[in-house]
Amino acid sequence: MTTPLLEVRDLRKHFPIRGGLFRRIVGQVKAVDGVSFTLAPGRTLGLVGESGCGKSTLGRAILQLQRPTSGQVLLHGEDLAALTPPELRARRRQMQIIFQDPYASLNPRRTVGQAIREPLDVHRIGTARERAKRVAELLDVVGLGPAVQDRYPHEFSGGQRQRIGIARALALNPAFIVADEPVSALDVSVQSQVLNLSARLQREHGIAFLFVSHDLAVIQHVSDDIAVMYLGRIVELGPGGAICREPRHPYTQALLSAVPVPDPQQRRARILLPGEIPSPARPPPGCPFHPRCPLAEARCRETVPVLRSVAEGDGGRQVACHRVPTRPA
Amino acid sequence: MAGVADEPLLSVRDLAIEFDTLDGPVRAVDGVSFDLRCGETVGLVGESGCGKTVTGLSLLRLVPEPPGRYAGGSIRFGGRELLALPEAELRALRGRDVAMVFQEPMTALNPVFTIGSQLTEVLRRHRGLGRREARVQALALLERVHIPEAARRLDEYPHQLSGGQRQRVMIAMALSCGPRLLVADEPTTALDVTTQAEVLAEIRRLQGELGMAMILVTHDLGVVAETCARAIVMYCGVIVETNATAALFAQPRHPYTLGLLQSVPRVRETRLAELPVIPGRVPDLRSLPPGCRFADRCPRVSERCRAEEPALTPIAGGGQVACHHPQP
Amino acid sequence: MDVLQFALRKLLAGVPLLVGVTLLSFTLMVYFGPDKTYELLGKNSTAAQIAEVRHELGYDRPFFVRYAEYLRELATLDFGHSDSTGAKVSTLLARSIPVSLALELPGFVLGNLLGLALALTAAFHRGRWPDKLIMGVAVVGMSVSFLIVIFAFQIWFCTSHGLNWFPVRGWSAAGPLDYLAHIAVPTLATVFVALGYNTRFYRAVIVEEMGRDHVRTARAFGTPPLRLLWRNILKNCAIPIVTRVMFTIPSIVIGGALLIETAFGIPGVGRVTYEAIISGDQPVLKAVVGLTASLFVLTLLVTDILYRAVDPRVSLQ
Amino acid sequence: MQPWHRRLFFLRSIGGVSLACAVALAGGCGSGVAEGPGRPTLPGPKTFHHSFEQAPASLDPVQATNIYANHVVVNAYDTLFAYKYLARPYQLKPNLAEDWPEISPDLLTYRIRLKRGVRFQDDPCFPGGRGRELVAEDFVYSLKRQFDPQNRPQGGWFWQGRIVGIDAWKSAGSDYAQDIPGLRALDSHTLEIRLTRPYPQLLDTFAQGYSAVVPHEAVACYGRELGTHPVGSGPFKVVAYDTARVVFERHPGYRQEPVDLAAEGYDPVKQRYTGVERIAGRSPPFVDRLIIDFANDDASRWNSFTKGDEVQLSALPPERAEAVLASLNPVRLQPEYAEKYQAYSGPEAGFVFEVFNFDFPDFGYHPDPARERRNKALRCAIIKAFDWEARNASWYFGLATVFPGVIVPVVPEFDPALSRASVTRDVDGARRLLRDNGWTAANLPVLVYGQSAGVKQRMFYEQFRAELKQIGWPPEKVVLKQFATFGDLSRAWKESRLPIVAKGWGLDYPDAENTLQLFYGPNGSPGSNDANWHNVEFDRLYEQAAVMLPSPERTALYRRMNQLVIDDCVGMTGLARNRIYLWHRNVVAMPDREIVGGFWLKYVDVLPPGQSARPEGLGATG
Amino acid sequence: MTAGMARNGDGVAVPATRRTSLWQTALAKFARDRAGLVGLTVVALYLLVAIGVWFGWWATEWADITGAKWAPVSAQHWFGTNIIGQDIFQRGLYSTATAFEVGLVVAVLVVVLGGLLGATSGFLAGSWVDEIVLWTMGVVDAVPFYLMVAAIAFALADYPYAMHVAMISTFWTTTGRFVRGEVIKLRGLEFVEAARALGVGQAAIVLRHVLPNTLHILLVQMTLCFVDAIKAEVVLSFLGLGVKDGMSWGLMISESTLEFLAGHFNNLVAASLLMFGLVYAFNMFADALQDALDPKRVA
Repeated sequence: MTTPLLEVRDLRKHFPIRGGLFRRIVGQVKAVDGVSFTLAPGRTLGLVGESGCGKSTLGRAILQLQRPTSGQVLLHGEDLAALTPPELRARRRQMQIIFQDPYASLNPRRTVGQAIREPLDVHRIGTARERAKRVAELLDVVGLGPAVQDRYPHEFSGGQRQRIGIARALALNPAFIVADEPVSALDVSVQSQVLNLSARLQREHGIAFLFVSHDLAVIQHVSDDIAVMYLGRIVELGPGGAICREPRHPYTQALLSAVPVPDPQQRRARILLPGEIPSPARPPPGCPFHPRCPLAEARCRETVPVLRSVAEGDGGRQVACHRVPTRPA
Repeated sequence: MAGVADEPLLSVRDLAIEFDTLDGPVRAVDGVSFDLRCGETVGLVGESGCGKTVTGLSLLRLVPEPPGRYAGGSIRFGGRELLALPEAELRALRGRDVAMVFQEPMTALNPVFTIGSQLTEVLRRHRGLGRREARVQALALLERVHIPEAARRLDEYPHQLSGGQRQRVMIAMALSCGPRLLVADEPTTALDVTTQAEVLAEIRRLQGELGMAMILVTHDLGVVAETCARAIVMYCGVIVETNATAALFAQPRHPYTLGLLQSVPRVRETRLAELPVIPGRVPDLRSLPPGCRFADRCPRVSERCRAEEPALTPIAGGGQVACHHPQP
Repeated sequence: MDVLQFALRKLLAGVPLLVGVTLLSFTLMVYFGPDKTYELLGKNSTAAQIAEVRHELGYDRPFFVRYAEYLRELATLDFGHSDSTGAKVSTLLARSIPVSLALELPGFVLGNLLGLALALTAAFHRGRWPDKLIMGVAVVGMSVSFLIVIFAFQIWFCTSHGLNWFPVRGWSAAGPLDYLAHIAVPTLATVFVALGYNTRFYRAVIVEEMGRDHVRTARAFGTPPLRLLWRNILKNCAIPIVTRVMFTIPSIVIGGALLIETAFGIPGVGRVTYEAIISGDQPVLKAVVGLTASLFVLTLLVTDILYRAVDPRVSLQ
Repeated sequence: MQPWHRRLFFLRSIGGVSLACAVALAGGCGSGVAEGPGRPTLPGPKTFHHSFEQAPASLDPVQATNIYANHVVVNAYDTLFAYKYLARPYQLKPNLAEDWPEISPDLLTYRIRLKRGVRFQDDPCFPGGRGRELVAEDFVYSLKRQFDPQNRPQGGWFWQGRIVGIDAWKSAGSDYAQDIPGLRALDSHTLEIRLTRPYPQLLDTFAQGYSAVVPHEAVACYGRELGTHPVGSGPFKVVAYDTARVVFERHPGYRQEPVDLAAEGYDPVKQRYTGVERIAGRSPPFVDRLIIDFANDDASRWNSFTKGDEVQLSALPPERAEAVLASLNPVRLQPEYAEKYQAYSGPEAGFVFEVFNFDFPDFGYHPDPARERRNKALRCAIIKAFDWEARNASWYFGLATVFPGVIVPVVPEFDPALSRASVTRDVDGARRLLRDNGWTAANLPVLVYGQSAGVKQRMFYEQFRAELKQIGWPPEKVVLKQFATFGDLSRAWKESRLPIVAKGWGLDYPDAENTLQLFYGPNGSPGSNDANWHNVEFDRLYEQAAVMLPSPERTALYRRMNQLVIDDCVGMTGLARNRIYLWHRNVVAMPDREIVGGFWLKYVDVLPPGQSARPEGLGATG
Repeated sequence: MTAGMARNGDGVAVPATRRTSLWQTALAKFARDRAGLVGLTVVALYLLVAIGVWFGWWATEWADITGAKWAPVSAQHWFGTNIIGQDIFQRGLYSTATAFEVGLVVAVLVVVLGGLLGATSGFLAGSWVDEIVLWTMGVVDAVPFYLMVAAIAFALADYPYAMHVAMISTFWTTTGRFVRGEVIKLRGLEFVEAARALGVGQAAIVLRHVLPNTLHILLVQMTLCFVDAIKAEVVLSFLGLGVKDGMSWGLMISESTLEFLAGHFNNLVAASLLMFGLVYAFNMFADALQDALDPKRVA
């Protein structure tokens, strides 16, 4: 593998819980609890998990929109978590984010053109004329056409707004984009349009994506690699195809089996998980998945399994499960 | 069971529902007709704004009036015309004969009353049970929908339950009076995938056990494929295609159905470079094109499509399609 | 235990508020407030007498000494004697607070109940003529100055220029009829003005609640309208309603209704306070302001606890 | 001084205080009066119900600063002397004093003997709850209280510097154990007072509420609350008091002193219609209960008076004068009112006036004599512009008396023949004066018109501004400055910060000296000379007259002083209001509120409803 | 596929109808509200009256004694005269200008103060700055309104704008709380996060992204505040704490209390009607504005 564009090392983001007479900190919500991975230029890492698993927090912590509690985020080998705010602002040219809610992610009082030009203005890129040209170009690229730049977001549909969001993220030619559930709020027909657009842009511009979604099918469609998160931790990480073909972690298996398939012919056996996802404020001891795991045994309740490589040499698949056999030495 | 043996349990004919907006009335549902037999499960699918939820609500006459208005058609349930039924009789019917499960279990339950209170309320009203009896029944219901520690849950408030449990409570409430028809409006959309699978399994099981008919309103083709025997596809307030699920998914006849099916990403063996898409966007209900509503986005469009609105016509294989040029 | 701890925490949080209110009111009303000296002087005074009176009143002491004294008085609830009459401040308040309460409660209760009833009518006929009529009248109520209403009603109901039915002024609670006669017009004026605001407020709250999903759910299960109203609308609107009602309490109990009391010559606490301001009766002022602030903090606390009672989602944390 | 100016307009206009019982009193209102033994059984206690426009601040005699306080104080307490019930002009008579004092020839030593057997009202502050006998030492103690700053006394200026040793006593720390050489009880019933210089008004001051006799037990018992809980030896005992009303009951132990109408100055011609002959030979008080409502609002008092008969006596609000009066002089009621009420009109013992503050060089004293002359012209022009008659018409409905100078109509020294030029409007004359002295719209100074915050006061200003505009004074150069509280206004006066002082003055005693002292130089701010006028001749005449007993010579001096004030254009002066009292026909009374105020209440009697006190044979009106 | 509107096969048709900013949408909505338009017209008429007063076109003799005491309604005195013979109609007109002065000054300053403090505390919610602003609001709200106003008016006795200061310092908390709430909501919205992700500085975020989105609240608050100020002025002037110089409806009403007993109500009626007209019209206008600007209803 080449030098990674992005390397995340043991990243943690904890939110304090206050309580008692003097509102002291009585606990921590461990939204992200020791996550490590790398991302190569131009590749897409799909981050999948159910609500509350910390996947969105992870995306924001990587971008330093929420300062991580501990751990490192190395972009081009530079630790973002250690930067001062002005330094960080300068680095933001290289990393961007696309949001989930197409209605909330654009300022309703600013035109589309202003929204897309804003990053250029902030980072003082080009002359006014060049900026205008770039805005037109970007609108063209996302399929809206330059004519719309004087319009306001409320005149656009959800899919169109998501395109505007993409154009804004692309304005600075970032090397890395976090896409936080970018299509979850869209209808199927629009979703596919937006997915195709982002795939095309990624190919054309060689952007690395961290694609966050709860929808395994979408993740599988867009990702080179997939990371499955559960309760703030990555439980399985590896090439997308391999994970979907042959999930190793019991949670991944359950997740995969739960995805409804629009094909009445294909009836699969469901793995139904007992119980509910525990609160991240009170994670169970040992393996966070053990209360619902069909394979759980004594050690699962005591020791937290680490993410480690497993057998078969399938492109560096890693699983955090005691029950998955280790690759032979 | 009331009604002639042959008569369907539910029969919707030319249903039209309008909403008043600042730009004048908008027809959210325009000439929808379908039947439902006892014990049958039908999926009502379509993208947002296609009128599926309004259709679902209209089956209990729950469309808010104003701004909504029933502009025409009929809804016959068990031999009675719902659109002409006095409010008092409707109330007796709601929850007892026709029950509904909503999309957002968090907001659909009254946050200031306990689960038990809300459940017994329905039981006492429709089944005339006493306080104690109702509580026993409520407990049984919760156990039936597999809520762990049901006795404790009875005294808890909705916000103390997880999303999946809340939806189970909703289902328990809906089933409490043994309705003949269950309208489930996106019952699993707000849930996580693993929970969705469980809840769907629960619904399927109970529906089979109780033998009630069910209309499942959803945007998720996968959910329909796994749950329903028959599917109705809506687009822009009209039904474009209806057929047995197996047939519909195996051989969609309407170009919209086909496009929809193709554009859903699925977990495949190999990644596709690009998803097939339906180009363009859903037209604005306030300025519908003449002719077929799908014409602007349709690869098979012809002059006729732009001039003449296709009617829902039977096709070989049992279904119906509203298209001048159906897929072979 | 939970509630107790919560109450303690809230009380603790009220301390800075209390300090703030007392400091602000002390600075404004007492330190920079009206000066009693010149009312206590004889007709033909000398500079020495002025200094003498100021010393007697304690005006010559430093700011913080006086403020500390104030806090001590507040803590012991002993505000001493009025600078004007020499009456005990506690006696003065014990006499006037019940009057204000007896005067204002009927109007307050009636104004809210009627407002709620009208709001419900309007909300249930939303967009149709009863709604339009009620809301139109509500705006009229909101647009008329309280002062004008008081005078108009007074002239109309209480003088020979109008119906001359009720006593024009004064206060008596000697018997139920007497009491009713004295509160009739003030109550009418209060209700008239409050109705506009109350109706609009309640209608907004109710309409918002009526649009919620659980109301639809209840309808889907055949809940009859009255039960719907009670179980799904009113109970769920309780928070804004409780807030509105609770926060009026300190102003009735301590603030009194200055205008009503002045216009109808009713010896309530509003007038006592205002007279204390204009005559510079600082002991009374200090008591009123301090008690109001304390009551406000208490109200905050009780309201928070009530929130919990009316809405289980509100956590005591 | 008269408190008209201190009625903040909101109090005045809307601030009616309760007419009926406050809640706290509710229980005591209709019951609980024990009827004395041997009294004829009546349906209920005989009650006289009176209304009043303002509540007294405090009932402590040392703070009995106005007629409102005095109305209560002189009925709850006793004074050594008092004014005769019916004599007009006012005349003193001994009250607690057994007789007139023995006065030394040099007019410096007074020996006063007190009546024996006078008892304080029963009160828990006394041992056993029973009032003890009033003794001379009580008077000494009471007067000492005026010199003890802790009591916040307001009447000390009457005696300060005049009674030997009294100031020293105060500066030594007001120790009641110490004696004052000039104020001693020679025995239990004899007082000796020694003066530093003759003080002809001394006995008048002993008729004031300020000098009312307070038992030290009450002070010890009630402390500051004495202000709400009087314990005296007067004809009535206060049983309830708040800002809305005071309720008295008869003091059963009040000394028996049959009324001698002649001694009280009865004038059968003018006063027979009141029916006061009915009280001749009987011992006051005649009613069991006395209620005074404090209702700031005219309308409310008038309504209560006319509606039922809960209030039996009230002053006629000027606004109703047109509707109620058939003629003003003499006072005659319209027939429908005459059937029900009796009326009496009397002049105010005091006046309202506006003076320039000579501390302001803009129109007062100036280092440049030429400018000072021009300033005088300015003042005179303003006086000419001022329209007293308009004010009388607007605000007093023509019921007031406009008079020149500062000697008010009610005192014997008043000169009805004095030229009215100084109170007659002369716009042309004013313009001429300004023009002749080089005053133009451009160089006229800005006039700041200070007033308390009241709508009436504000309208005075508007009227004044409009009048000045007519003599060419630019309206923007007449500025209103309203003071939020009377205290603030008073402070501005006392600190000499206001160029024009508009105020009222109520006479303390019927002697022109009481208003002339308002212009005595040494009384400058913070004293009562708000004009800060210093006229050498005036001051000399004042000092000369101050030690003289009433005499034609003194009157002449007074009138010369008066002329000096007029001639120097010191201010716009003056106007004295007339009060018109109305009372129900079954009430026997000759009401008055002037001078001390309230001394007439003990003579009031009430006949059963339906009866008329008016003697047969008199016309319906009168 | 609509001609010329698509590109690349995933091109998107953009609606041809063209409405621009939310403001224009709101304006279009407002223009359809008949009650609101009537209200606005009446307010404009009043404003014209006020402008005429400011420029000295009419009501110039409001302070002069132009007639007899309590002259009846006549061609010369449309509303009669008052107790000292001033023309009530002219005084009523003149008071219109006062009402606008008070209303505008108070409304603008309240919105500025409330907006700034509310936005600051909202944006810094949870910080000590927020705590201090919240504390201040709590303190101000804990003192009953009239008591507070009276206290300020007394403390600033010599200051001609004591009433304005009093109103501003008590009214701002409502706006402040509204803005704070809205800002907290906005702060959590993704476009603000997007701006941060783009590297936009704090100040620019507040100025460009947060404040403009509270403008509709500020505008509505301003109209409500205007009405409140006019109504409060009447009461305060009546209590003697209000307008110091000039004439106002409140002063006219307090003047009228001197006349009730004599049975003259011209001052009361004139001031009441004039004031009611303006306040009612303004309320209708404010209602329509609120509806037009309600983001929930902008669709």
